[in-house]
Amino acid sequence: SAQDEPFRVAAVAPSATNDLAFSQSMYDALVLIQEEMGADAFEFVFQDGTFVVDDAAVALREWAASGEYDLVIAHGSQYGSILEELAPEFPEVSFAWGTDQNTFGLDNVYAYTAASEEGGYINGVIAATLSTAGNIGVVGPIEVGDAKLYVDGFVIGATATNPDAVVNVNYIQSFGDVQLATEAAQAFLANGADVLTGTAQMVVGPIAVAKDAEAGILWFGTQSSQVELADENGVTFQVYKWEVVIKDIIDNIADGVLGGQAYVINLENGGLEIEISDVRYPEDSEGRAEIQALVDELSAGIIGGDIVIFPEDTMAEPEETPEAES
Amino acid sequence: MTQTLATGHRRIDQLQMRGIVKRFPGVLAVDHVDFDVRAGEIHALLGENGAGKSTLMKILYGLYQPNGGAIMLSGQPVQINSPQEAIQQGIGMIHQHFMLVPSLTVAENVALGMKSSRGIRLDLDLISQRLRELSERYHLKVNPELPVWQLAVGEQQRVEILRAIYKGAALLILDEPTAVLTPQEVDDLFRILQQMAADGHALIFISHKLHEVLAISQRVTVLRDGRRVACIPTEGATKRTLAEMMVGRPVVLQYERPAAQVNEARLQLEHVGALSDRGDAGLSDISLKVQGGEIVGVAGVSGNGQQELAQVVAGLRPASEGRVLLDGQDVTGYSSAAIHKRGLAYIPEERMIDGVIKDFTVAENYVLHDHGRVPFVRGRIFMKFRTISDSCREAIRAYEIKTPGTDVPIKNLSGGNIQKLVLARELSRHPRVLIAAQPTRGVDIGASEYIHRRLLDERAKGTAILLISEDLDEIRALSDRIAVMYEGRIVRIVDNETTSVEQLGAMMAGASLEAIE
Amino acid sequence: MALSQFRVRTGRIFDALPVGVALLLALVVASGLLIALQVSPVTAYTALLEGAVGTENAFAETLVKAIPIMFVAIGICIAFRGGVVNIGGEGQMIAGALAGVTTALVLGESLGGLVIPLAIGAGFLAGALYGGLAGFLKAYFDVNEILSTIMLNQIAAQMMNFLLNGILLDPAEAGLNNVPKTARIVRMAELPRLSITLPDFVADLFNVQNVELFARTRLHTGLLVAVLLAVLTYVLLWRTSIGYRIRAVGQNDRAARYAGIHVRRYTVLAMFLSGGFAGLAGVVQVLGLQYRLQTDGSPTGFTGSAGFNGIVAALFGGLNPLGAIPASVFFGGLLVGAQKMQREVGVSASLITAINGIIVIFVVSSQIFVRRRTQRRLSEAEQVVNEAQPEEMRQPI
Amino acid sequence: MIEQIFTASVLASTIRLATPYIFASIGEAFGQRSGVLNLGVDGIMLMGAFASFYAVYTTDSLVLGLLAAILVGGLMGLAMAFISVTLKARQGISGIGLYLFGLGMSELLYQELIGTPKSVAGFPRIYIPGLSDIEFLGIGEIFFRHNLLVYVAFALVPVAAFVFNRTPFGLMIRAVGQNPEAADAMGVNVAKVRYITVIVGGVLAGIAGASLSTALLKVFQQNLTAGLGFIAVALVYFGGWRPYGVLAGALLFSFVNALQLQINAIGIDIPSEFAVMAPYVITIIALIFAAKRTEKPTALTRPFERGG
Ligand SMILES: Nc1ncnc2c1ncn2[C@@H]1O[C@H](COP(=O)(O)OP(=O)(O)OP(=O)(O)O)[C@@H](O)[C@H]1O
Ligand SMILES: Nc1ncnc2c1ncn2[C@@H]1O[C@H](COP(=O)(O)OP(=O)(O)OP(=O)(O)O)[C@@H](O)[C@H]1O
Ligand SMILES: [Mg+2]
Ligand SMILES: [Mg+2]
Repeated sequence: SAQDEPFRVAAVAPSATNDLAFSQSMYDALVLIQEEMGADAFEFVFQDGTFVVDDAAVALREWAASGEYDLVIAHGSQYGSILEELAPEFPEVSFAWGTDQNTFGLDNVYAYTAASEEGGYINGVIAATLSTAGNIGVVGPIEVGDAKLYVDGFVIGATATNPDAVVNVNYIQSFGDVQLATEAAQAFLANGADVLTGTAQMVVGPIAVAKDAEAGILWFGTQSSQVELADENGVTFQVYKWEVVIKDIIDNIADGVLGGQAYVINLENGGLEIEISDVRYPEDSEGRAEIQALVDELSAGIIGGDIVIFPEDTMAEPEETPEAES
Repeated sequence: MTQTLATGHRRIDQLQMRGIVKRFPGVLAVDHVDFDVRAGEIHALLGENGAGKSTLMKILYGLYQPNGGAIMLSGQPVQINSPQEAIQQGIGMIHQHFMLVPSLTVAENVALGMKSSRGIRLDLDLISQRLRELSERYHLKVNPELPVWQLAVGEQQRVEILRAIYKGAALLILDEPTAVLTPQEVDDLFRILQQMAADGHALIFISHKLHEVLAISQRVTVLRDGRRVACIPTEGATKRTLAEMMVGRPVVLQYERPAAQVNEARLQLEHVGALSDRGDAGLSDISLKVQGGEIVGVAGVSGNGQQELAQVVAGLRPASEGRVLLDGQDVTGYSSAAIHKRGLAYIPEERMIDGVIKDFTVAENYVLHDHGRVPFVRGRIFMKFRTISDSCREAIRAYEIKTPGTDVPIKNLSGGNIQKLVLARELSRHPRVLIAAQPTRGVDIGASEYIHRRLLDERAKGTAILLISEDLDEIRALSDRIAVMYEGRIVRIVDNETTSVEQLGAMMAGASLEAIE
Repeated sequence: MALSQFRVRTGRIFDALPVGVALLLALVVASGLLIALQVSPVTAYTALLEGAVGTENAFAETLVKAIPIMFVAIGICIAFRGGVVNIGGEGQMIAGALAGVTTALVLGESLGGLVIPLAIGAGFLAGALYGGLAGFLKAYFDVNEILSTIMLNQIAAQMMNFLLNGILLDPAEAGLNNVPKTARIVRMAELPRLSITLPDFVADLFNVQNVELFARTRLHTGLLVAVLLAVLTYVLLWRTSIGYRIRAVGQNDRAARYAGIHVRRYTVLAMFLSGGFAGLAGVVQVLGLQYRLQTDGSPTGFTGSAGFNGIVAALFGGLNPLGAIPASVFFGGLLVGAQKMQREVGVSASLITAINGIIVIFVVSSQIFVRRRTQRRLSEAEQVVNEAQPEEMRQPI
Repeated sequence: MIEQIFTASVLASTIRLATPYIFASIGEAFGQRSGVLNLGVDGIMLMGAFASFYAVYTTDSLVLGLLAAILVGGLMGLAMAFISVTLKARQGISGIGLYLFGLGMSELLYQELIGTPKSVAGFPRIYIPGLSDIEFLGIGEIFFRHNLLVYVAFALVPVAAFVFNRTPFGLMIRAVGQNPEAADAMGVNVAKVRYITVIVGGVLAGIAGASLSTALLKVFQQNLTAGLGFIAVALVYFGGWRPYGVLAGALLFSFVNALQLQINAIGIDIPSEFAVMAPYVITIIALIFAAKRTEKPTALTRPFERGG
C-alpha cells in the first residue's frame, strides 16, 4: 500500500472485545495505536465472538483475498492451523497470530505470544507475601496457552516465597462458566484461602466472591486491568500491551518484511506491565511504595535473568529467531 | 316460558338445527340436515358408519363449526363456538370415542372443568362421595379413585354416563352409549334416560342397535351419506323398515348357522394366568379349547379379563402361569410376531389404539403385519407399494370399505370402515385361529351383518374362532359354545342352544352355578 | 402412494411464499435493532446477502457451512420419525470426529486411499454407538433421551478436551500447551475439494469458456456424500420395511408391538442411525475442512453448533431428508452471511445471534400458513387427503 | 480425608448451585405438564439475568431488580406461548429461536448499556435468627445463611406440588397436557391454560436468571448461564415432571458439582476433565436406577387443534 494510504488491519478474536481479558487486550491495543497514529493513518476492523474456529477461517480468507488489508491478525492460538493452510495461498498478505511462537516457517506470518509466567510469578510472590493464612486459590479455564503459563508462574512464585503456602489450582474446563468459577472460588474460601487469582473471562465471578466475602479477600489479575471491578480487593494486575508487537510489525511491513518473526511480549520489552491497584493503594500511600518496590525488584530480577521461572528442561524460553520450530 | 330442571339447569324447550352443512377435505360429511328435539323427548339418530351422526352432534356441541345452517335453542338462534359455550347453554355430550384423561382418576375426570366447592382446593372426596351414591342408584359400577387408564372400555363408558348424569345437562347427546354395556346395564341406562326425559330433559340417542332405538325413542331420524332420509315417529317403525332406510337396500337380520363341522383342537389354554395392567391377577386358571370349525364365544361384563385373555393368546401380554398351545405346539411367551407367523389372527378390541396406526395410510395399515413379507417386499427390504395398494384396493372392493382412497390416513375413515379394514387384513392371512374381540362394536347394521357373515364363512372354512364380545345378541347369533367370564375366571362353558339369556346374564353378574340351576 | 406422498411432501417443502414473507418480516423487525445501533439496515442486509451468495467463494462457504448441518439434520429426521428426540448431535459429532481423526492418524498412508472410507466408517460408527447408547437407555432403562443426550453432549466435550490434551495431542505441540489440537492428517486422508466444470451448453449461454465453479474455494466432496445420503435416507424411511417399522414405532408403539415389531430394537436403531449421521458430520468436518481436530475447549469450538442447527434444519425441512437439504443450505447462508454483515458494518457478534433467533422464530411461525395452503391445495386433489392432516407424531418437537 | 470432602460448606454450595435450576426447572415443568416444551429457558434466563442486573446496577433497588426479571421473563414466556399455542409452531425450534434471541440480545444490551463487567451488592445473605447458629451437623451454615431467592426457590417446590395435585387449575394443567381433546370437550380452555403455564414458566426462568446475576454471582457477563437452562430442561425429565423429583435432580446434580469443586479445592489430583464430567455421568446413572414415577404429559409438544 502506498504511503498516503492508511494502514489497514483486520483482526478476528474468540471472545468479546469487552471481556476484561484476552480479546479486549488486543482490541485495546488497536484502539490505542489508532489514537496515536490518527484515524486517517490507521484503520481496523475487528470480528469478535468468533470462538467457532471454522468461522474465523471464512473471515481470514475473505480479508486476505480482498487485498485491502496490510495486516490480518488471527488473535487466538486455535486459529493457527487455519493460517498454516491459508497464508501460503496469499504470499503478498501479511498475517499475524497468537498466542504462539510458530510461524510455520512462512515469511508472511508473524507469531506473537506473552510471557505470562512473568507477571504470574510476580503476582505469586506478592500473594504469598500478603497471605496471612498461607492459603491461596487459583481458578483457571482449560490447562493451555497463556492461562497455563500464568498459573504455573504464579504457583512457582508463591511457593518460592512461602514454601509452606497451600496453593490449589482448579481448571474448571471452561472460559465462560461464571457460576462454576464462582463456586470454585467459594470452595477455596471455605477451605481457608484468603487470596484468589485466576485467568480468562469467567474470573468476574471469583472477583465478585472476593468482594462479597466478610474477610477481606485479595485478588490478583492478569491479561488486562481489572481495577474497576475488583477495586478494594484488587492488588496487582498483569496487563498485556500488544501494541508493542503490532507497532513493530507495522514498521517491518513498511520495510517490506511480511513475516517470519516470532514475538514475545514480556516485562523487558514493555509488552507486559504490572499495574498496582490505585484503589487499594492510592498514589503515594506507603502501602503502594512497598508493593511498587517489590514489583520493581522482581521485574529487574526477571529481566536481568537472576530469576529463572522455568528451569531450562521444563520449558524452552521463547527466543526471537525468525526460524521458530515448526 | 322457561322453567328450571331438578338439576338446576334452565330447561331447553326445543332444539332446532336447520340446513346444517359440514365439509371435510374430500368428504361432505353433513349435507343440509334438519334436526330437532323437544324437552321430555328421546330422539334417536340412526345411520350407517360415516353417515354423519357424530359430526352433526359435534357441531351441536361446539366441537366443529358448520359450513352452513343455523341452530336455535328454545327458539333463540345461537352460535356455539366451543364446548364451553355448549355447556353453558346446558348441552351435554357422551362421546363415541371417550373424552376421558387416562392418567386422571374417575373423580378427577368428573371434577375437570367444574368449580370446586372449596375454591382453590379440589373437593375430590365430595365428588367421589356423590359418584358412589350415583353408581349405587343407577347400578353403574365404578370406583371413583381408580385412574381411568386402568379401566376396561365398558367401565370407561360407565364413567362417561355417570359424568353426564352428574353434570345433568338440559339437553344430553348420547353417541353410541350402549356399544359396550351389558343387557342389565342397558336396562339401567334406559331407566335413567326415561327418568331424565320425564324430568323435562331433551335427549338425543345414537345407536346401531335397532331394538334399543325401538325400545327407548319417541322419534327416529335416519341419516344416509350425510343426508337426512327420514324423520318418523318410532311408533309403527320396525327393525326392518329402519334398517332398510339406513342401508338403502333390504338387509338380512337373522342368518342361519349350519351345524358346526369341527376338526382338530387348534387353540388350547391350560390353567393360564396373567397380570392385568393394574398388576393384580387379571386372568386366573383359564382352561379353554377351541376346535377348527367352531366359534367359541366369550361373554362377560367388560373388564372381567376378556382383554387380558385375548392379549395373552396374541402374545401381547406375558402369561404368568399355564400354557398356550397353538395347533398343539406350546407358544407360551412367544412374541406377537412369532405367534402371528404360526397362523393366529387377532382383531383387537381397541382398534384405534392397537389395530391401526392413525396417521398411516389405509394401504400402509393394510400390511401392518406383512409389510416385511413377500409379495409386499423385494429383497426383504424394499416395499412394493404398487403391489400393496393393488391388494389393498382389492380388499376395499371385496369388503365394501368406504374410503376416498388407499392413500388416506386411516383416521379419516369412520369406525365401521376401519373395522372392516382390520377384518380384511386379518382374514387375508387365512388364519388357522382367529381371535375377534368386539368385532362389531360401534359398527352399523350393514357392516355388522357383513362382518358376521364373514365370520361364519371363516367357521365354515374350518378356522377356529374365539369371539370375545359384550354384545350378547352377537354372542348368541354366532357362537357354538359360550364361555362366560367373571373376575378373570371362566365361570362356565355352556352350549349356546341349551342356555337362556337370563342364565347367561346371571352368570355374567357372577351368580354361582347353583343359583342358576 | 410413495409417489403422491413425494409430490405432496416436496410441494410442502418448497412452499416458499410464507417462508419468504416471514423472512422479510424478521428482517424488518431486526432492522429496528440495527437502526437503534445507528447501522443502516440496507447496508447490513446487502452485506448479509453478499456474504451468503454474493460471490462464488461466499456461496461455497455457505455450502461448506451447510454440510455438517445437513448430515445432522438427516439423522434427526430418522430419530424424530422413530419417536425419539435426539438433542445429542453435538456430542455425537464429537464422538465421530474423535474416532475419525484417530483412525486417520493411526493409519496414515499405510493403507493408501482406504484411509478415507475407514475413517468415515469409524466416525459413523462412533457417533452411532454414542447415539445408540441414549436409545438403549431409553428402550431398556426408560431413561428419557432428551435428558441423556443433553448430558452426553457435556460428557463428550470433556472427553474431547481430555484426549486432545493427552494421547491425541499433536506431538509437535507437546510442552507448548497451546490450545490443544491433533496432528494434521495425511494429505491422502483429505476429502478431495469439490469443483464443478460447467457443461459447455451452459457455459455457452453465458458465453464463457470451460469455467470451473468453486475452483479456489474450500468446498469439499462432503457435500456430495450428504446429498446422496439424504436421498438414500428418504428411500429408507418411505420405501423400505425398516423405515416402515421405524415410523410405526414412532407413531404408535402399541400397534407396532401388535404388528410384531420389536419396539425397543427399533427405538435403539433410530437413535443409532441418527447418531451415526451426526458422527459423519463430525468426521467430515475433520477430513474435508480442518484436517485436524481442535477446539477452544468448548464443544461448539469444534462443532459450530451444527448439532443444534441440524435439529432446526430438520424441522424446517418437515422432518424429511430431502427437505433437510435446502433447509441446511438456508442456515449455512444465514450463518455465513451474518459473519460478513458483522465485518462490513462492524456490529458485534451478539447482534448477529439475536437476529438469527428472530429469523428462526419468524420462519418457524410461518409453518402454520404453509400447512393451511397445503390443506387448501389438497382439498381439491382428493386422493391425497392424507397430507392435509397436520403431522402428528408421538413426539415431534 | 472423607470429612475433608463432605463438609458443611460443600452442602451449602450445593444449595446455592441448585437454586437457579430449581426456579428454571419448576417453571419448565409448568409448561410441560400442560404440553408445551420450551427449549428457550436458557435465553429467557439470560434476559432475566441482565434485566435484573441492570435495574439493580442503575437503581440499587432489589425490588425493581426482581420486577424487571419477572417482567422480561413473563414477556418472553408470552412470546413463546403465542408462537407455540396460537401459531402452533414446532415447539422445539421456537424454543431454540427464543434461546438464540435471548443469548444475543442480553449480550448486546450489556455491551451497549454497561460495557465492561461490573458487580453489584445484590441480594444480601439473610441469617435466619436462631436457626443460622445451629452448629449441629453444620445445619445453620448449610440451610440458613443464604440470600432471599435461595429460600424462595426451595419454598417454590411444595407450592408447585400443591398447585399441580390439589387445585382445580392444576387438574386442568394435567388434563390439557394428557388429553387436550378431552379437556376441551369438558369445557376447559386449552389455549388459555397453556398460555398461563408457559408465562409462569417464563417468569420463573427470569427469576432464575436474576438469582444468578443479582443474588449468587452479582455480576453479569455475556452468556452468564453457560447452558444452565438446558440442564434445567433435562432435570424436568429427571424429576418425572414432579416438583419434588425435579428438586431431587437439581440437588443431586449440584451436589456432585460442589463435590468435584471441593476435591479440587483441597488439592486432590484427578484429571479435571473427569471431575467436570462427573455431575452429568452421575445424573444419567442415577436415572437408570431411579424408580420411574413419572407424570409424563402424553400430549407434550403436540399443538391442539379441533377436528373441524
Ligand atoms: N375430523 C375429520 N376429518 C376428516 N373427515 C372426517 C372427520 N370426522 C369425520 N370425517 C368424515 O365424515 C364422515 C362422517 O363421519 P361421522 O363420524 O360423523 O360418521 P358416523 O355417522 O358418526 O359414523 P359411526 O357410526 O362410525 O360413528 C365420514 O366419512 C368421516 O370419514
Ligand atoms: N406394555 C406391554 N403390554 C403387553 N405386553 C408387553 C408390553 N411390553 C412388552 N410386552 C411383552 O414383552 C415382550 C417384549 O416387549 P417388546 O416386544 O416391546 O420388546 P422387544 O422390542 O421385543 O425387545 P427385545 O429386543 O428384548 O425383544 C413383547 O413381545 C410383549 O409380548
Ligand atoms: Mg359416530
Ligand atoms: Mg421381543
